[in-house]
Amino acid sequence: MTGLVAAVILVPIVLGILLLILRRLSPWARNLIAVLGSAATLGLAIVLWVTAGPGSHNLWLMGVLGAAPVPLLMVDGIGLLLVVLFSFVWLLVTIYSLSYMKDYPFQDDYYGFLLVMLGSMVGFCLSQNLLMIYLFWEVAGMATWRLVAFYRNDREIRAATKTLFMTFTGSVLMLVGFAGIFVEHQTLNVNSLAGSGISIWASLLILVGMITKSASLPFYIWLPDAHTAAPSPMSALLSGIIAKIGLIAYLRIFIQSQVVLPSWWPLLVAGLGVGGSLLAAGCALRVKDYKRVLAFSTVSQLGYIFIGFAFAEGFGLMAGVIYLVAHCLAKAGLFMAMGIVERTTHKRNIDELSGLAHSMPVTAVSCAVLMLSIIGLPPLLGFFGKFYVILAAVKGNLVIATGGIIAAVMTVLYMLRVYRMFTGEPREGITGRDSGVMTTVVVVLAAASLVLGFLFPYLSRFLDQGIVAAL
Amino acid sequence: MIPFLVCVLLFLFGLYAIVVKRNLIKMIIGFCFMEYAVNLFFAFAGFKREALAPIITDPDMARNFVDPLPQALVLTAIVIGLATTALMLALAMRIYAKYKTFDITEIRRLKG
Amino acid sequence: MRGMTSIVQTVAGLVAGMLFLYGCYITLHGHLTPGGGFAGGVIVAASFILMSLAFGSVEDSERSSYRFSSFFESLGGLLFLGVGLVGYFAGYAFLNNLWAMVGRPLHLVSGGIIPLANIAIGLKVGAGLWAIFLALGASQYVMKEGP
Amino acid sequence: MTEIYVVLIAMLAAAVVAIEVKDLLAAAVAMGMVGFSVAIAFILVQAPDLAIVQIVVEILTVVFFAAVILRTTHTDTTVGKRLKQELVFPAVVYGGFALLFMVLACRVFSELPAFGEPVMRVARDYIAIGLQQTGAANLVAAVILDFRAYDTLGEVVVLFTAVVGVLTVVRRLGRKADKKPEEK
Amino acid sequence: MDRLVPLFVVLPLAGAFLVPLLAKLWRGLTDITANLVGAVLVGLSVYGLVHLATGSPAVVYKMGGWMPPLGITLVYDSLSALVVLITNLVGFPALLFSVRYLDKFTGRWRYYTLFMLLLAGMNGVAISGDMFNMFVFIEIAAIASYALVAFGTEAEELEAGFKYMVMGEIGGLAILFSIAMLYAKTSTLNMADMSQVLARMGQTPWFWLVLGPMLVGFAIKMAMVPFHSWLPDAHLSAPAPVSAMLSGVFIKVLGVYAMVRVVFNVFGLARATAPAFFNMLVGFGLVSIIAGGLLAITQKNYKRLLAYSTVSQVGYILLGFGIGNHWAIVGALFHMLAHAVTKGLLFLASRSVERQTGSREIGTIGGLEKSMPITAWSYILGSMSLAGVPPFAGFFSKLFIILGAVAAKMYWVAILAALFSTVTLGYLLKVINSVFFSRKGVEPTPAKESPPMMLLAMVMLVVLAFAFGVGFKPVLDWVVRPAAEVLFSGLAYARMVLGG
Repeated sequence: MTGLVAAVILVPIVLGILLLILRRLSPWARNLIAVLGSAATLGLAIVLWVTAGPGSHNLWLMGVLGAAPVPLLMVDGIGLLLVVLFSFVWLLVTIYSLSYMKDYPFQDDYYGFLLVMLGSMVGFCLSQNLLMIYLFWEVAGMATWRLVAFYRNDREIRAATKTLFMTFTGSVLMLVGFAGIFVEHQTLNVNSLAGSGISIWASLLILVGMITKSASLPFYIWLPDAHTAAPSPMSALLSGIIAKIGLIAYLRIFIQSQVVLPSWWPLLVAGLGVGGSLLAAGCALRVKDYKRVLAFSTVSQLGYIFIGFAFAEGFGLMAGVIYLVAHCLAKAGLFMAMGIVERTTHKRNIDELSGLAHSMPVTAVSCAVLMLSIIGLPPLLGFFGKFYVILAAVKGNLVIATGGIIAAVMTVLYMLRVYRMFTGEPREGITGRDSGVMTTVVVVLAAASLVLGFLFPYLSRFLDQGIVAAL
Repeated sequence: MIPFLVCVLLFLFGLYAIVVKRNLIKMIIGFCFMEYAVNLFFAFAGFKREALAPIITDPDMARNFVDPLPQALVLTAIVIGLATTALMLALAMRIYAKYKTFDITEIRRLKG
Repeated sequence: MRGMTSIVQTVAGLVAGMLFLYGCYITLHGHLTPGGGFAGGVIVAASFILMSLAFGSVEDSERSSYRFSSFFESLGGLLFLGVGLVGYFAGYAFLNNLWAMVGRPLHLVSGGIIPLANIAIGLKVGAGLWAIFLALGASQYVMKEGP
Repeated sequence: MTEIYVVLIAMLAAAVVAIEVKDLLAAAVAMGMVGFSVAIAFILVQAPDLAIVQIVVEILTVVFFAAVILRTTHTDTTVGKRLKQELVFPAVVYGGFALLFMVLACRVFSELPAFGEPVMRVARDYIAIGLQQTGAANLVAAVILDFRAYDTLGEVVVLFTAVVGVLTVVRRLGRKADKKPEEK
Repeated sequence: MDRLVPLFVVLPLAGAFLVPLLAKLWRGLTDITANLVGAVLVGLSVYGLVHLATGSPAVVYKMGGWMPPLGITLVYDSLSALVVLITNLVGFPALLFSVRYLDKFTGRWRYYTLFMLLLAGMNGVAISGDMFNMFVFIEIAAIASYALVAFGTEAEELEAGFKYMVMGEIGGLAILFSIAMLYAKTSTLNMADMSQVLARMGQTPWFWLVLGPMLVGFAIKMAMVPFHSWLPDAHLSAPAPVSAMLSGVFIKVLGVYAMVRVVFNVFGLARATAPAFFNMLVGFGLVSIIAGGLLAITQKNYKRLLAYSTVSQVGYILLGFGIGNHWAIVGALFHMLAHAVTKGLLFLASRSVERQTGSREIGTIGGLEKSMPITAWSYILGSMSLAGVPPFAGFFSKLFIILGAVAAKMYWVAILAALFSTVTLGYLLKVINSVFFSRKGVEPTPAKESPPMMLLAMVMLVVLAFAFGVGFKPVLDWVVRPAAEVLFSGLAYARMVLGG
């Protein structure tokens, strides 16, 4: 079991570093390693799921900071779900990249960092120790930095620097908070905090770290730039997975640990969430670049998940997790679909595009499904997430619930705005094209959103078990 | 106590030459003064009234000597002073060769 | 460097020889009387400096004396280290005074490694200061084309 | 001990001259005077070893100074200029610092053993066992070459360092003639 | 080990004396001798660490066989072992780097001689148990470094050397003056003996006034902020391996190590007994962090930037010692180690860039990641370590210092320290972006990768920075904690030395 966990983390990281060191591999070998690496991670994750099942298993790896060994990694239901989900999306993105990134230089860097980032995400999802959380958090952040700046033009470098700078600032502040926890409780294991309080300043610093990474209200400004600068598959990962890091950390540190939080805490977090949600939705209604619209949409939806997590008692937690899954699938798919559009039309302005459904019908249809999932139309997975989040918010605070509903309406508006480029009359000289592999990937993600929506009862039961077992 | 204070005075003279004077050679002279001051201070610290230099000329003589340890230290310190002075002079000479002046204010980087 | 008048040269020749001997004396009697390797070495260097000031020098002689000085300098250093290491390899501490009891106190042969160390220091200091003087003062060779 | 005060006053006077005189060679000579005063003071405090070394070192230092000055320039162009704006600040800082330093030094010295009455904790042992244990009649030599021979090794090394340093600094050309920064 | 301690000084000295002689035989022999000495020193310091880590007591080596107050003792305890390790661990790669780096300079044997003397001086300071002896070795290292800074003998290098020498010598004389006063009062020079005498005297005003000049001297050597002006010029002018040594090791051994040894073990100060003093250290540390960081951000020249960054990082070390509780001191010591390795690496890499492109200004070169990937990635990984990104060594030192600050309830200090690690990342990113990635305004500068020997040196340091991070647990338990223990035990040092 320990070996399996180590393998699922280390296989992609080692393969990624191998790719980074052995530059000048033949493209064929490089692509093979990249795909095999993601596939192996997915395979190992599934094996881990099958052997471990939901429930928690402590893994005692090397001891840190103290004489007695401290559990560093833990396999539990949520962790397993996220690992499988992420490595699944990752595999799809990698396959998508094979054809999307074909013509660019520095592909060794790209795939290498992709694998390193996958490994650190997997490790992050399984971490129960503040030190490990921080470690994987930063490694993922560094890989993000290089991938956002992948094109190495001035604009991309600036966006990447901004991203790194903001998230790093947040994370070092979080580190101070971690130090506070360690000094107060002499432990870095989140599970041994249960029932005790963290001092307010430490919790606030940790929250700052989370909302910089998960791009909520005061610190979201890096995210739109990063998404527009990054290659589309990277945007998909960034939005679908990397931006969730802060949320997962919130889940671990504030919810799973069962620390005692002050009474105003849910209101603060939910307030930030709903504020970010509304503001970003407003921005999304104004901008012209469709990748930027989607980026703002990401900020908005992350706010939703924060609302869910803020009112974690009852079903808010589950709602948040479900919405996290839904958003991961849908937003990754949407960004990749937009990547196809960008690739074939070379335009990024919504107003310059219309009628693409004629030339790229499959993409258009799957795009519609994905958007509807985010908008929250039953029976897609997104509906359940959004519905339960708002339900939880209604139980928590009516103002916030109202804000959430308004944000949901705005989501409909800006999604339709983006979708206009598929409808209407085709324009002169602008034609899109479905392209085999890439479109297939998008279709798979759309299908996953749909199928998981239908399978929602099973999913919720699994999550219930997983979460209950973990808590 | 007054001899000690004279040492401090010499030390301050040297510091004056370094901080306020703008001529490289004068600065080096200032360093020499500071070294002398510290050496003198050491030697004074080991001085004992009515005592002899610590050299045994007769195995049975009464051993009323001044402290030999500071003298040993000062010997070392003198040599270190000579060494630094020589290196500084060499540097100053080379700087002169480049700028044709010993005036700090005319040399770019030494102004600060 | 130009030489000086023949009066100076004659006197300097006499004095330098005596200076050299005096330097050796001071070095060798360092453990008995005031002075020692350092003072002796400086005096020896002074005798060389005197000669060089009086007679001037040409590039060839500077070159040879430069090499000579740097050789003796390293040699002196190694000798001192060697004196220290003798004690070390004989199984005692580094710089152990092995032969402290050899000879009679208050005579030339006494003091164990002290006279040996004095000689090493004398070599080292004489050669080193002479090299510094060459570098600062003469240096046709050391510093081609003067400023 | 009046003679020591005379010497010290002469020393201070020579120091003022050395710092303020315009001719650099004169300054070097005045510095030599300071050095010789120090040597005399060493003799007066019963330190003949130091006096000898101080004298020879002083001669050598002056020779070095003279060598450098003769190769460069005699005149200190900075003397006699009006105090420039930018020099006011260091002068003021120095003045304040010097005052503070003197006051603090007085304070410190009042707690030190008085002049002429050293504590001599370790030195007592040196004097007692020096001759028997090291065989050297000159206790200073015994200290520098036996008890504290390691210091002397350091001293020799400092000199060696300085010599190599001087030889390093006076190299005419530090870098080889500029080829391409490529490898052969 | 008991008999090997003097070799830390004797070996490099022998190397220094031999190199001029060997240079007359064959040029290559100097390279081989110097590197051999460097390698043996690394082996020796690792062996010494293992020796101490396996439970052997600290080694007290009596030079010449004399008992402590009479003769000079060498004390090789855990703290010294750490410092010696730092010195040699950076020294060896720097020597390796020098082999090809010196192709452009004349005077190869002089360089190696001075470098050996630098190593000898720093090792000597680290293992010395005697005040005056420490001063002598400080001077050896300092004089060697003055000459090395002026090694290129261009006008600006000479100026920088002179300026550095003026500052450094003032510091040295201040230290000597302090030692003289201490001797006059205590009549002993052995640190252990002196600390016992001082402990009997108590903390009178005299105590602080004597400590004052010494602290100023050490502050100059470590380039603490009011006294930092020599450092950027000196680092800029020195040859790269020497910059690496100066920045990575020199200021730590001669400044920080000497200071903490004197403050903790000789004067017996601790946070509990002298809070004002330690708060002052915290203050100076913060000022250094802030001023150094802000100055670094404004620099255009990437070596100068690194030099100011050193000022800032030394501030972290000071801060750690100033906070003075367990984690903070562990963090400060760990940072000495981590910063030595990474800053050495950064200087080597940046000089490798300069050597291959001929420019030291940000903005005139760009896109080098493609042409010199190993140099580029060494630099990037080094930057990550310096900024405190896990799993590199720099992260753990930052973490421990923050832990210490939080444990001491100095929350603002912790937050400032954390925020200025972003500033660190900021100025390093500035270099990375423009030199290695950006192609704005400049075509990718044509450059070849450096020769393999230089790359080897850099990769070695990268591996070290990584290893100290991943294996921080053993490093912490076997190297850093015992060293911190030495500082905490304060005056027990004296009992250990005199009793042994």
